Amino acid sequence: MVSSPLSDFLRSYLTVAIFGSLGFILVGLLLFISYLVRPNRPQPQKYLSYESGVDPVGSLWSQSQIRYYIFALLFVMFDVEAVFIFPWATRVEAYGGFGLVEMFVFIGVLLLGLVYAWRKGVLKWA
Amino acid sequence: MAGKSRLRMPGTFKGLALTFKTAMQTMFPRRGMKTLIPAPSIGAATVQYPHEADLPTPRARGVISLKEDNCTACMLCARECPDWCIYIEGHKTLAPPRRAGGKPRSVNKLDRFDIDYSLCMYCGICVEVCPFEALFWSPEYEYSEVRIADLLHDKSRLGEWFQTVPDFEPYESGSEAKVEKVPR
Amino acid sequence: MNAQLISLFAAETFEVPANIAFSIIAIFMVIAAIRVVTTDNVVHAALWLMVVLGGVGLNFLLLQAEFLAMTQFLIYLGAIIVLFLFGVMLTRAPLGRSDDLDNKQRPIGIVVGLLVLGLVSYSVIKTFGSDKLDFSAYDGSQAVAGNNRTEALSDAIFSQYLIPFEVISVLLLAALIGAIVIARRD
Amino acid sequence: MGLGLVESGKMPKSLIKLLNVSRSYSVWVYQWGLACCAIEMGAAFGAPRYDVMRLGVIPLPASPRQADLVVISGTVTDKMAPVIRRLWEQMPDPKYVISMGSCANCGGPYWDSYSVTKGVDQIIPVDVYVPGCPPRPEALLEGIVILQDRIKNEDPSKRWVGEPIVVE
Amino acid sequence: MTSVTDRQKLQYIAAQAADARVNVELETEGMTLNLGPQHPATHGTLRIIAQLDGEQVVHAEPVAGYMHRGYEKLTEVRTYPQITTLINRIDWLGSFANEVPFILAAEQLMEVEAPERAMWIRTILFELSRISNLILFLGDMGVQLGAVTPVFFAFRDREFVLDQIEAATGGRFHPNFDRIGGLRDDLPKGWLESTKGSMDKVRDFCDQIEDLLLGSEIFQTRTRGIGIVPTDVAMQYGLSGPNARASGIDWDVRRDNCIGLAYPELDWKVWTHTDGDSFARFWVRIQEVREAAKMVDQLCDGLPAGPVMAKVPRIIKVPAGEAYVATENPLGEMGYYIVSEGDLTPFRVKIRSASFSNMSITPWLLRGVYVPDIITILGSLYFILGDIDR
Amino acid sequence: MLLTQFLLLAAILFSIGVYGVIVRKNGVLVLMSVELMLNAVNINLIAFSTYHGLGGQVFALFVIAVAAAEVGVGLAIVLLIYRNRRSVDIDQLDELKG
Amino acid sequence: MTNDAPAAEATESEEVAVDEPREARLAMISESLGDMLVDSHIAVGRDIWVRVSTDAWGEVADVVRNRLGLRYFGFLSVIDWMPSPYGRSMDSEVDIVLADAASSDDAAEEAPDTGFTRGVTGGETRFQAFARVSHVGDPGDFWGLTIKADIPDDTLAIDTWTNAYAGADWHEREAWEMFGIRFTGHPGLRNIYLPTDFEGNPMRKDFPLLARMVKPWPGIVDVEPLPATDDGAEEGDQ
Amino acid sequence: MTPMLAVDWAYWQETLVKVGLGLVAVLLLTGAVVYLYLFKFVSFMQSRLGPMEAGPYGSMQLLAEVGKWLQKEDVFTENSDRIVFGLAPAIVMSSTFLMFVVIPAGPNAVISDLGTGIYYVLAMTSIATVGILSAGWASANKYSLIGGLRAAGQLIAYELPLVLAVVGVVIQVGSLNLQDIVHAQSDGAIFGWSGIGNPFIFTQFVGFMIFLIAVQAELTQSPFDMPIAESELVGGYQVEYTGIRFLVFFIAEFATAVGFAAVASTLFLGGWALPADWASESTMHWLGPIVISAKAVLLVGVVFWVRFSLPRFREDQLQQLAWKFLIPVALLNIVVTGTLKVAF
Ligand code: SF4
Ligand code: SF4
Ligand code: SF4
Repeated sequence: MVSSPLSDFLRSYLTVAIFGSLGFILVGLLLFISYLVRPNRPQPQKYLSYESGVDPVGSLWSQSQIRYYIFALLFVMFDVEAVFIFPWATRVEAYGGFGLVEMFVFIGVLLLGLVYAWRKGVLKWA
Repeated sequence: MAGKSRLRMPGTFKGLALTFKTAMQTMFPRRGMKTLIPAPSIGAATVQYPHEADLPTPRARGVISLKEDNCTACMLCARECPDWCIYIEGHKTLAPPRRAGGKPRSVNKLDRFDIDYSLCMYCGICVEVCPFEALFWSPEYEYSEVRIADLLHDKSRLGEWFQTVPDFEPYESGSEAKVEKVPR
Repeated sequence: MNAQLISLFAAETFEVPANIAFSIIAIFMVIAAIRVVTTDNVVHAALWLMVVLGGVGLNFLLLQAEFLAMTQFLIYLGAIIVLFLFGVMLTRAPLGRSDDLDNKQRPIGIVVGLLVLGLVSYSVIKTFGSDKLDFSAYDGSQAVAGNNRTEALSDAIFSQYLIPFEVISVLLLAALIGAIVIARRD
Repeated sequence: MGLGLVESGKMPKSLIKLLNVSRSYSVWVYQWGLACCAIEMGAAFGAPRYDVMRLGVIPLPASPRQADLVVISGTVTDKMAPVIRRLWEQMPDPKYVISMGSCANCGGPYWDSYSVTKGVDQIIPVDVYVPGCPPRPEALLEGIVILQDRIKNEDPSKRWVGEPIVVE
Repeated sequence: MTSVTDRQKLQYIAAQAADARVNVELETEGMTLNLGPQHPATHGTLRIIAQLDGEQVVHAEPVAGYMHRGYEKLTEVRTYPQITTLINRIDWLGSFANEVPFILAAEQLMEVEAPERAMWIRTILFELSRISNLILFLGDMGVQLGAVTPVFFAFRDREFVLDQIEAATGGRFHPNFDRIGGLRDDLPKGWLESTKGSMDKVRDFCDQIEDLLLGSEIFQTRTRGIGIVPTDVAMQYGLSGPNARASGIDWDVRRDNCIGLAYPELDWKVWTHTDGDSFARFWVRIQEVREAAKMVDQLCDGLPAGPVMAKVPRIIKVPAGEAYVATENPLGEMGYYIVSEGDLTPFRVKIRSASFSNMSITPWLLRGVYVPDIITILGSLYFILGDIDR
Repeated sequence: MLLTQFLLLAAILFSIGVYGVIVRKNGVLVLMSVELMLNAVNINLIAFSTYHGLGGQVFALFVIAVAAAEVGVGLAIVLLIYRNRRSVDIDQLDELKG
Repeated sequence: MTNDAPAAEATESEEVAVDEPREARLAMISESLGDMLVDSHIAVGRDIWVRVSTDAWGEVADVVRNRLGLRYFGFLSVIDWMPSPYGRSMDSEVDIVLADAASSDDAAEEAPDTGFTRGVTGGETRFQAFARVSHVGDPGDFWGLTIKADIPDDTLAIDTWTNAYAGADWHEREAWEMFGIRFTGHPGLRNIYLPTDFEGNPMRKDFPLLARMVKPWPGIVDVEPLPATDDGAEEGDQ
Repeated sequence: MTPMLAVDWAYWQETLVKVGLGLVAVLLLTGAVVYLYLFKFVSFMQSRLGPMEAGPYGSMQLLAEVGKWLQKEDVFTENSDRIVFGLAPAIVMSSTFLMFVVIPAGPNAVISDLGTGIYYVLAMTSIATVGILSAGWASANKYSLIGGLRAAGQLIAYELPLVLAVVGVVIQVGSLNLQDIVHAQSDGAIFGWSGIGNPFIFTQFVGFMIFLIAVQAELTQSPFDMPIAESELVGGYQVEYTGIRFLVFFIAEFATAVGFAAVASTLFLGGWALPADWASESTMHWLGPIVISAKAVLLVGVVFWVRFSLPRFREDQLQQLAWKFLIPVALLNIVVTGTLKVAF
């Protein structure tokens, strides 16, 4: 059977999608079986948040720290960098020294950001 | 602080080596021909409880047993018990004389002797204070119950435990204490 | 079944199933996008946005931009959504609904939105009508055999778009430093 | 929510048996000690000599949400009692309780104290009482074996609606 | 300088340190994190309410009492022998060590003295209970830091020590072996030999812990410089035992105020550390286990012959008077202040338990630390709930 | 598949984004709406790249990179606002101008 | 090393033993405390007690810590000197029997009526605060001191020690909830052990232990007394 | 052949078989790993036995576990965000499944041989972060929230070294496709000697170590288990999960471990292939899956071994480890590899 690149391409991703949805299907299936056999016994305190056995103290909601945000930010930037590295990595040989220099400059510039963050002490807690 | 020590982590690898060694020792405890046949049941420190069990030492305070014949219902144990968990009832009878031709003696007969093991703190005071050698420790420990009331052992149950009382051990050298006997 | 229909469903073209897939994805995306701008829970908005972005990635796949699709998943789903969630949780992400997320310009918003939609759709339909995608451009620039176009993409970056590529690094650096400066209190 | 197949008794016997057996061999026990007994419990759970994991009792969870069994190991004080009640309620059904040691059984050495609850069964239903002060780790293992036996033979349709273990 | 300003200075320093550490990047809204009463980090039932700023503790308040059993009241209605067995359960890991100071205080009031053999056996058991207690600490510290294996090793090797204690006293945990005037019983045959054997296991265990934890770089980054207790603060809060010695206080009741035990006749060393951080506390304890093992060996070798019980009346009534005797328990200084009015029961027993004082420093110590360090610090301070709550 | 269908989808997303930008007053939500618009653009770019070679894809990559930078800085600004005003309500910012 | 000889050693010698280092220390203490000192006591070879006036309690802490160098804080607590109205909740008859047995057994101390009602350093009020501090210096240079002070019956309040010894915080909280003694100046006098809704102060002598009153003492249930026979039941059959 | 939705029957049959086999393989491997390591190996490390009673040597323990979890009540706390709370495990689970799609287990045995291979894997694993973060948020529990935030912070921090460590391999092979990578290793040569091919563990040792460390962190295993730190957060984002949903997290955790191990063995250990001519291609059809399973299971062993031996880093310390050490080193690795590649 002849198949065009298009159908091959999409077909392989269809498989991926099927397999990916398995996660949901499996969870659903397990939940259904469990639904058949599990007990349900409401107790007044069962639905309280667990907090080591006492009433939740203070507001349930809290703010996390900006530290996390900066880490996430750094991550995003470097992730973007990685995105550009990958295509380059497949073709390193073809570009030769020129490509190398280009990429090193690219990496170097972003490393400056890391160094900046480092020097600013945002990578540390204390 | 992190970067420097991180490059050399000999301590961390020592830990890894130790756990690996332990695993190997557990898995392949045997030497010689059988070295490579895994035998964790031998190598592990585990005593597989329901199938086998270590015997506790003879002194272990597992459960109190009663030698009913010796008890005179003198109540000393019940009084001294810090938890008030011994329940004794008795009445008087006449017993045959100890020496031939003597007068019949009046003794206390035990009607009820219960120890509430759900309350007992296993201190051993009762055993110690009993002046008539009627109470003994047995190292048995297997008497978990489903109903708490069953933890109240009456005198027949306490008497059964007496079968499991071990002999007293001899003492370490240098001791001046006398070894006593379990009156069987 | 007539011949034409069969050919439509034939494996070679993959036309109809792709269209079906597109329709499903598109419906999901539109609903999700609407939820993004209407939901009263910020975290939900972020999660709906995740659906939209995932849908965009799937669209890229339909358009055979494989590397782009993966990038979409990697960057948007794996990083930007996390960034959003962090941002939300750093400010305010109450469980349940909160009712002061919208201002009073809803009518204006609807009007402007519809206006934009109308204009763009009109011009799009007017201009492109029923042009078919043919992916000819891909085949032409395909550097290596197989269905792997990453190399081709790489070639494009490292030939035509070299300057923008380097500029991107500077941009990222600037954004990074800027964000750190802003987020930190000095 | 549940469909209630078990409660309604519509489950075939063999399947029930299967469920019981799987429940009895997978008992996740809550890491929670109260007093001296907790150390003996820890020994039963942690000491390689006793190694409760052999019996399928997994002492991993620290949160009640993933626990099947709680061993009340130690003194229950009046201040602690509500906490125990709540944590027990927070455990999802089916759940089991072992009361370990004189304190949990009856107040033990502190039977006359002003601050000690005289027995945990006043607060939550108990499935097995293990005597001792503290019980040897083996005694706790025995209690667990008894519990497993009972789980294997219990009637879940009763258990599911909240009664303590019923063995036919 | 008066004490008031002294304290203010301390507070000021603490506040400075905390402020320097407190995250000022973003004033995140405060959050109250509740650890316990049921929480794996709190060894049972301590509760810590920590006001957080992000992950940093602004204020931490330990709430004790979930294990309060009323010992001091109960001692007033129990006779002396009954109290001996009750107080076993205060520091349940080193139970025998709880009996000794009480018995010694009562002996002081009654003016009897235990025979030498009893003194030596007491010392052996005292050190054994120290070992069994500290071994568990050494393992448990691993758990607090996320390494589970050490605690299994600890439980494994602790069994050998417990076996010895049980063989002698009949109880793995609560020996109730001490009597006013001596001991309940003498040692069984072959006990000394096997005890020395188990000491080898203990030493092996110390080596293993050194490999697994002490030497691990991760462990060190987690504990060094964390939870520093300066000498003066340690004194003010009455820190004792290894905690005090880790803060550079060269003081050990066994050496400096030994009453009724055989320590002066032994060759041993008091270990101190100057850092005062979590690592120091861990380090001092591991040395103490080694030292204790050494002592047990010496004691076993030199055990004198003789009786184990002095002559005391059958019914014990302690003459009127007051006495305070403290010993160096595994957790620190444990003392009993007995007020007797000549009755069958004491009139008042004040129990000075080590953990109570050791833990009273936590609000001071936990200011400005990070949530994960709460665990390290609590773990390294090492408390037993029964010893806090009594 | 038709080109138009992708373009129309992009148009819909874009106008929803426009709506969101106008209506939302929570800064984070506004940024999300902007994200919607950017993605609409990306769809267009990719769709056109089927005609005009890979340039469109490269551009889309750049847009993604720029979007990442934009979100990063944008959220940092929102955090700044929040830190100073305890609210992420960007409409209130107008008051500052006056 | 100090001369902390075991108690028995000191008492074995018949002559009135003098504990010189402790006398010297006491002299030093009385010098520093001056008027504040009310009473003092030395148990030879064992310990020193001082009683200070109520008003000076807070100041004393300052003095002992900073002038006497007793920087180590041991504990702080309170005694209720009222005799317990409940005894041990055991049948009094039996107590008498036991007491008789005790006195007949051997030369135990005589009954407690020796005027000892307020401890070694005396006192006037029902409640007395006492604390223990120690000198911890170089190895071997260690000694402790117990300080007492009466607590006025009407106010039931006394100064806090938290200013001198930060560690007194918890100890005072404990005393507060156990005895109901108020420590003026304490930063947060809250319950430390008991639930907040607990009523009463359990360590007071008049706080009943209900369980002991409800449950009959098993010793009461006695077999009826024996008619006098030649060999009493005490011997039993061995 | 009747076309169905333009995809013929053959495709559906093939796909069903693949998906079924893939699922079974994933679950079997996960089960094996849990039993072998979590239950047994770890127990041996602690000189005990692990499960013994359920089946011979406790081999039925896992079935009992699943049976037990099925019967557990499903509890939603009253404050939780029910939808998100319920969906989060599924997100994590399917992110895990998606990872397996491209891992080749033989010359043809791959569910879907995508051109973007390894890049795809990295993209898919990063999605789990969202699942975990929303699980932590939706539980409405402080411990979960802190745990979720920490987990997300850590996952993204270690996603980078993971990604960058791969680049070295990609440079050497010149392709993202995993089959290409496998072939490059089995056909390669080390300094001209092709006896064992060229498993990249030798030439990319730095990359391999970084990858392993990052995997350890991605799996939130000790020493990087601060997010689920039992001794303080009681299990982190999983605190409120019970029953099936917890089981799903549990499976996902270990399946991810298997997945990462399989990826690592594909990238660095030669994947399913034995070096060039040790076995014929037809043999590899059935031998390949065994080979890669063995390699993967061995690597998971390392994960567990480390997990149960070491204490954990504090949150900031592990962030520093990532940013100050792993990422620069990984970048350096890229630079060196690229230079060498161009030079030779
Ligand atoms: S062992 Fe102690 S508590 Fe138990 S019955 Fe005997 S005296 Fe009472
Ligand atoms: S057991 Fe002993 S003490 Fe108790 S009543 Fe009997 S004889 Fe008396
Ligand atoms: S029963 Fe005994 S050992 Fe157990 S907690 Fe109570 S006092 Fe402690």
